[in-house]
Amino acid sequence: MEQMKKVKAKVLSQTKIADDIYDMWIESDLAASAKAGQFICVYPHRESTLLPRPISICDADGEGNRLRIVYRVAGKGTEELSLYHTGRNIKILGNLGNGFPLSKAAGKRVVLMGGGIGIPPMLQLAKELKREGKAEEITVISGYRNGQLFLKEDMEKYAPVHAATEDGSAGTKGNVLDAMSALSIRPQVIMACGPMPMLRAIKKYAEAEGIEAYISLEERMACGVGACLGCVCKTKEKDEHSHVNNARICTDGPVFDARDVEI
Amino acid sequence: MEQMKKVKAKVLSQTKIADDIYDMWIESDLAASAKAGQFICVYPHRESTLLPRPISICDADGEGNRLRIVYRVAGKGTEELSLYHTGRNIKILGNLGNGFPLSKAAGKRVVLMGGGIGIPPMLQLAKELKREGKAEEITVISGYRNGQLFLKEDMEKYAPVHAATEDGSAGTKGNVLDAMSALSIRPQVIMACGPMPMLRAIKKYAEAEGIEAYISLEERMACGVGACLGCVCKTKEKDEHSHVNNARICTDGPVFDARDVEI
Amino acid sequence: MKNKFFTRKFVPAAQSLQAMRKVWLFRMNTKVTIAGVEFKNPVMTASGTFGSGMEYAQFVDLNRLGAVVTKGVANVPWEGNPTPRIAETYGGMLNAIGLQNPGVEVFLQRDLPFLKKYDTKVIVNVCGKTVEDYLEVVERLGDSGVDMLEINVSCPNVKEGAIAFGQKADCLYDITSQIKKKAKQPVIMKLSPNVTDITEMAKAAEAAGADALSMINTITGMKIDIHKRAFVLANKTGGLSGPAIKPVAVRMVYQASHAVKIPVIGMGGISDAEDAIEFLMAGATAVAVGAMNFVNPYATEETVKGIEEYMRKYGIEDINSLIGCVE
Amino acid sequence: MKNKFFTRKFVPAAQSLQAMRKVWLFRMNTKVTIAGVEFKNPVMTASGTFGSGMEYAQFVDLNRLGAVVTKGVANVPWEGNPTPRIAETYGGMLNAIGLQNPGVEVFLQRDLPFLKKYDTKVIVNVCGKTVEDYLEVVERLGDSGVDMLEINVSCPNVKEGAIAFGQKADCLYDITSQIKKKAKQPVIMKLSPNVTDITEMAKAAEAAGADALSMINTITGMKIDIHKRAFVLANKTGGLSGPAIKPVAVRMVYQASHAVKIPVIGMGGISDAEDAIEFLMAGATAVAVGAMNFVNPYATEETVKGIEEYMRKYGIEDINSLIGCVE
Ligand SMILES: Cc1cc2nc3c(=O)[nH]c(=O)nc-3n(C[C@H](O)[C@H](O)[C@H](O)COP(=O)(O)OP(=O)(O)OC[C@H]3O[C@@H](n4cnc5c(N)ncnc54)[C@H](O)[C@@H]3O)c2cc1C
Ligand SMILES: Cc1cc2nc3c(=O)[nH]c(=O)nc-3n(C[C@H](O)[C@H](O)[C@H](O)COP(=O)(O)OP(=O)(O)OC[C@H]3O[C@@H](n4cnc5c(N)ncnc54)[C@H](O)[C@@H]3O)c2cc1C
Ligand SMILES: Cc1cc2nc3c(=O)[nH]c(=O)nc-3n(C[C@H](O)[C@H](O)[C@H](O)COP(=O)(O)O)c2cc1C
Ligand SMILES: Cc1cc2nc3c(=O)[nH]c(=O)nc-3n(C[C@H](O)[C@H](O)[C@H](O)COP(=O)(O)O)c2cc1C
Ligand code: FES
Ligand code: FES
Repeated sequence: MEQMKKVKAKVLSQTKIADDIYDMWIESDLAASAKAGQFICVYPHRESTLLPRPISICDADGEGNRLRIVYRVAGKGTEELSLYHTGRNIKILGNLGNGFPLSKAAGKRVVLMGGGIGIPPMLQLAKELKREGKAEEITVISGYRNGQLFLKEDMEKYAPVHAATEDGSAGTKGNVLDAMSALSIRPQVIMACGPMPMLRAIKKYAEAEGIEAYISLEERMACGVGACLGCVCKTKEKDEHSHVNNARICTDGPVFDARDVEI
Repeated sequence: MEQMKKVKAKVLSQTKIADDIYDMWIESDLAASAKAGQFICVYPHRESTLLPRPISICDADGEGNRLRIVYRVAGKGTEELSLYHTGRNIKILGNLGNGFPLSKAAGKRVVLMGGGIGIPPMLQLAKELKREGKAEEITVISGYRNGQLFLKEDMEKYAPVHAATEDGSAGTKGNVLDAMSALSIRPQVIMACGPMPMLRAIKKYAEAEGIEAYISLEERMACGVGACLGCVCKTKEKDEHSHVNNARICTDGPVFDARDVEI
Repeated sequence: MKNKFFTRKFVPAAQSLQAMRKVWLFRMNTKVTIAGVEFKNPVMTASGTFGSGMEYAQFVDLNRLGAVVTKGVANVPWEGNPTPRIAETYGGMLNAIGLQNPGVEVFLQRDLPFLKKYDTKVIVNVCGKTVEDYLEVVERLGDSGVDMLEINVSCPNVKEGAIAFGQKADCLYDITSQIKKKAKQPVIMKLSPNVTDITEMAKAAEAAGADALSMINTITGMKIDIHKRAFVLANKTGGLSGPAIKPVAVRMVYQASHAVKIPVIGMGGISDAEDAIEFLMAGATAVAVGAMNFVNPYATEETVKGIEEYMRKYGIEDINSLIGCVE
Repeated sequence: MKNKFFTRKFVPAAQSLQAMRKVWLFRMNTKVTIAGVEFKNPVMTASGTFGSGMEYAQFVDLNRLGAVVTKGVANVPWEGNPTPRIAETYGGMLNAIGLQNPGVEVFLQRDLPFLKKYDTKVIVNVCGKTVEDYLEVVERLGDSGVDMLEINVSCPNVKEGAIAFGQKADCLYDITSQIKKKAKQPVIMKLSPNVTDITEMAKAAEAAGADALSMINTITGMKIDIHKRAFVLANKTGGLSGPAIKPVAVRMVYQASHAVKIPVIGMGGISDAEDAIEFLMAGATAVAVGAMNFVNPYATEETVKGIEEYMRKYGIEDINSLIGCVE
């Protein structure tokens, strides 16, 4: 396993790209080894909020030492983050977690599904799958609340992107699965990140269709490195590390084979 | 009593004027009513340090809406303060406390004694006494650790200033009382601010000589407005407000007639 | 002054405009009742953090508060502890005031008339070293126009023993029933968090006839200055308060309010309306703002306003529907 | 690796230059001894916050630590509580892990061999639901090469009763003496802060033969999400830890270490060397860094270094002279 580290990093830019959604580029040499589906932890400066905030890697430019995160302002920590200006030093821990298993896409029609703030990791994933060039076909389906289709253009550099919107203001009205059936897309592999109800529906769909699905889970974290056992998810079989039916999302995940977890 | 208020203010400038000692000008309309010996409370922004920090008014430019404080970095709060740059918004509460009784100087030879970080209020006091023009003679004696004679020049605009230094590197070697006797100055009234041993010595001297002394006391504060009873000093007689032998430094002081307090 | 939203009588014609309706015509009740005493809203001041009310009257409109709870009042003036009495800790503070107070006579002559000028309830926090001390104050306040009594059996900063009343269920039962016999006003017993089982204490107070409970008083703590190699407080230990203790306070309010039928007044680290609502949801019928007054002198009034905003935002018509709503 | 300053043998000629002398030639002892076990320095990891040591070995050199204290180990694997298990509070955090652990067999086969590669002491935190559970683990660890046992009778997050052992003096006495009968290693009893009188518990453990005490475990707390109207933790309550609780922990360490003769290991909100030294001065013989590992993965090693710097700065030759020096 590659060495994790807590490093000083620098904010290169910060842009608001939709309601409450911010796009930040960070200077850090973690970019060189960052993989789609991995995440970093950002440590707030406010002293009342001590715990690191896990945020997925949205884009990594290894040569330029640049990492990108896209996040929604959800509370105090992300609010603080949204106020950082260019040049601000921040502390981050990375690269954390396993990332998506690119090899599973080889020779397959793969659909990437991102829902809401689960969309960002799909950009890096599309980029890596495209770069690998082993998937037979890559399609992205992104679920948005409304017509603010953040990151859609970025992802289109690597694969066709279909949008689903809750309010029907763009793409298919409904969720990502609605869009998939409306578009009659029948993937052999799904890779997804998004809210729990979406992931549950994908797991159910994949099981019904007998296809593979790799889903990225979220849970409240304290350490981010596998030490506190705060971030577990239920597993179908006994987990190899914990010897109970719990896996740590931060180190054993965040990406799991949908069949292996009980969500 | 004039209304106190917690107000947003702005840092106009910040200069380091001696080892660990900073000189800050603040934009605030509190300047118009600020009196020598009064203080403001500065609220730290760091969320681990909640309590306001009491700092004496060193200089007040009522027309320019400018207040000046001079402080020593003593811990987390003052360290934070020392990092503020020009333009920074801060929250302050003022003007607090009673201030020095200028009227007591009328027709008298008055000596102002400042020791270390008790020097700053002497500047505003010298200025006000000079402006009133009622004192027969005003002399300042400032006690420093070493030859870094901060605020000496500023005070010389209003009165002759003699320095005492602990290491003998400037003025009289010794403390403010050593300097006074070396210079054969015999005041009728002393007004003083400084460390407790200095104030104790002044109280003793004044009592022995049968002269008046007004001393500004310090104590750890929580509210700054007389509500918490954290900041009391022992009084000789029962205090009118507390009905015990305790007066609140923040509201009944910080300046007391030396005869009235047990220090 | 009554709660301005609740008493709004006239309903203008703009009723159909949803937004305006939401903001302007929304009728809300912020009144809560404890032991027959009605408070215009559930926001009080925590004893000892608001002086006699006078000190903060220059910052907040006392008329806007549910009640002003006074600093502890004893039968005779108390000197309190030596200084330093205050220490700062991470997200909180320690105090060891030692219940300095001018005694009940001064309270009646000076502080009460001041408070009675305002349209808010007055709750007197009563302290003592012996049961007799408490009873003397309680009797003296009998015909005073004070609305309620809060009995502080939990101050950790007084050596003479008051805390034992708050840490042993049988002592608490005993003092509560004796006070109830003499008291003309409803009695709130203020419980100490420095106990193994808060429900045991809550039940003892209830069984002895207490009309309400308030909690938490401060948690005993200590700070050492490692450079001076000395305790920061002259008293060595002090009571911890402020945001740091809020989770402990919420837990105890939850536990106690589910263990007894009498109302609970919650406090401990409340800074704003969000915190206050958290206590209400945990089961508190009213709340008090303490140490955060020192950090923000406007905290009490802002909490009142913030609760109203929350109610408007979520369309909550009666604040009583929030009390204990999370189970 | 031994403490580099203590073992420095050669004294260069520059001795006369005061500054260099102070920095380079200063011989300091950071060793402390608890129940006959010598620790190279007093800095340990708090149980449950450092995984099995492996997770943080990539950040800190375990050889630099006085001891690694493991997550609670039971006789069989435990599932722990449902999620969410973590909530953030002002200057602290709540956890309700519920002692998930893979059981003593996995510990012996996987985690212990890893830890034994390092030159540090290994203390195993033992948990159980019944006295028999505890005894099973204690016996199983008998010949394992583990240096000490820390008995967790104070976890507030397990419903089945373990906490009762830590909240009732007679239960604590009983379990301690039973464990002492079976244990081959010295026994540390880890006390709960959720008690009325920590000295009563400390004395009960001492009387039953405990070799040392550690404190504090987490303080029971609760957090409610007022927008979702729900508890943040699935378990409703959780244990509060972090800087917020430090004053309470320092006070209890002071009280307990002055009430008993056996050594006390102090913890609760330690972030750095200053905090660690505060606990030593209050009476702790060693200290542990807990939740702050999550905030700064380098916290343990930085604490070791910071203590050395403090000792150099003040010319303290033996760390033992700091222990309990503030009275
Ligand atoms: C592996 C992983 C990847 C993530 N990637 C992204 C991303 O790319 N973009 C994005 O916007 N968000 C992402 N999240 C969610 C993000 O971590 C939370 O929104 C964020 O921590 C909220 O912090 P806050 O201080 O703003 O909110 P607060 O509510 O103030 O946070 C309080 C505490 O709860 C935790 N918390 C709150 N919500 C969540 C949550 N949904 N998941 C985990 N912890 C939470 C916080 O970390 C903090 O400890 C990710 C979460 C995980 C676990
Ligand atoms: C009326 C008054 C006027 C003052 N005027 C000045 C001044 O003009 N210039 C100046 O440099 N200092 C002045 N001081 C002292 C100044 O308030 C403290 O040095 C400062 O509060 C230290 O805060 P800190 O966070 O840096 O230190 P910390 O040690 O981190 O503070 C911790 C807590 O202790 C309190 N505290 C620490 N030292 C003192 C102290 N000596 N007096 C009161 N409270 C203390 C702090 O306010 C804070 O609540 C004055 C104090 C008082 C009471
Ligand atoms: C400076 C100070 C003085 C206090 N004095 C009293 C008192 O006289 N009587 C009492 O019952 N509680 C007293 N308390 C406790 C508070 O009323 C309150 O219960 C406690 O501080 C917790 O609330 P908080 O965290 O909001 O401050 C005092 C607290 C502080 C900080
Ligand atoms: C996530 C987490 C898990 C913990 N697990 C255990 C445990 O298994 N056994 C135990 O005795 N204490 C456990 N504790 C308590 C800590 O060891 C420590 O006593 C407490 O957190 C106070 O120290 P701190 O404030 O430095 O964290 C745990 C604490 C945390 C935060
Ligand atoms: S966050 Fe600590 S184990 Fe995953
Ligand atoms: S600081 Fe509160 S009374 Fe003076």
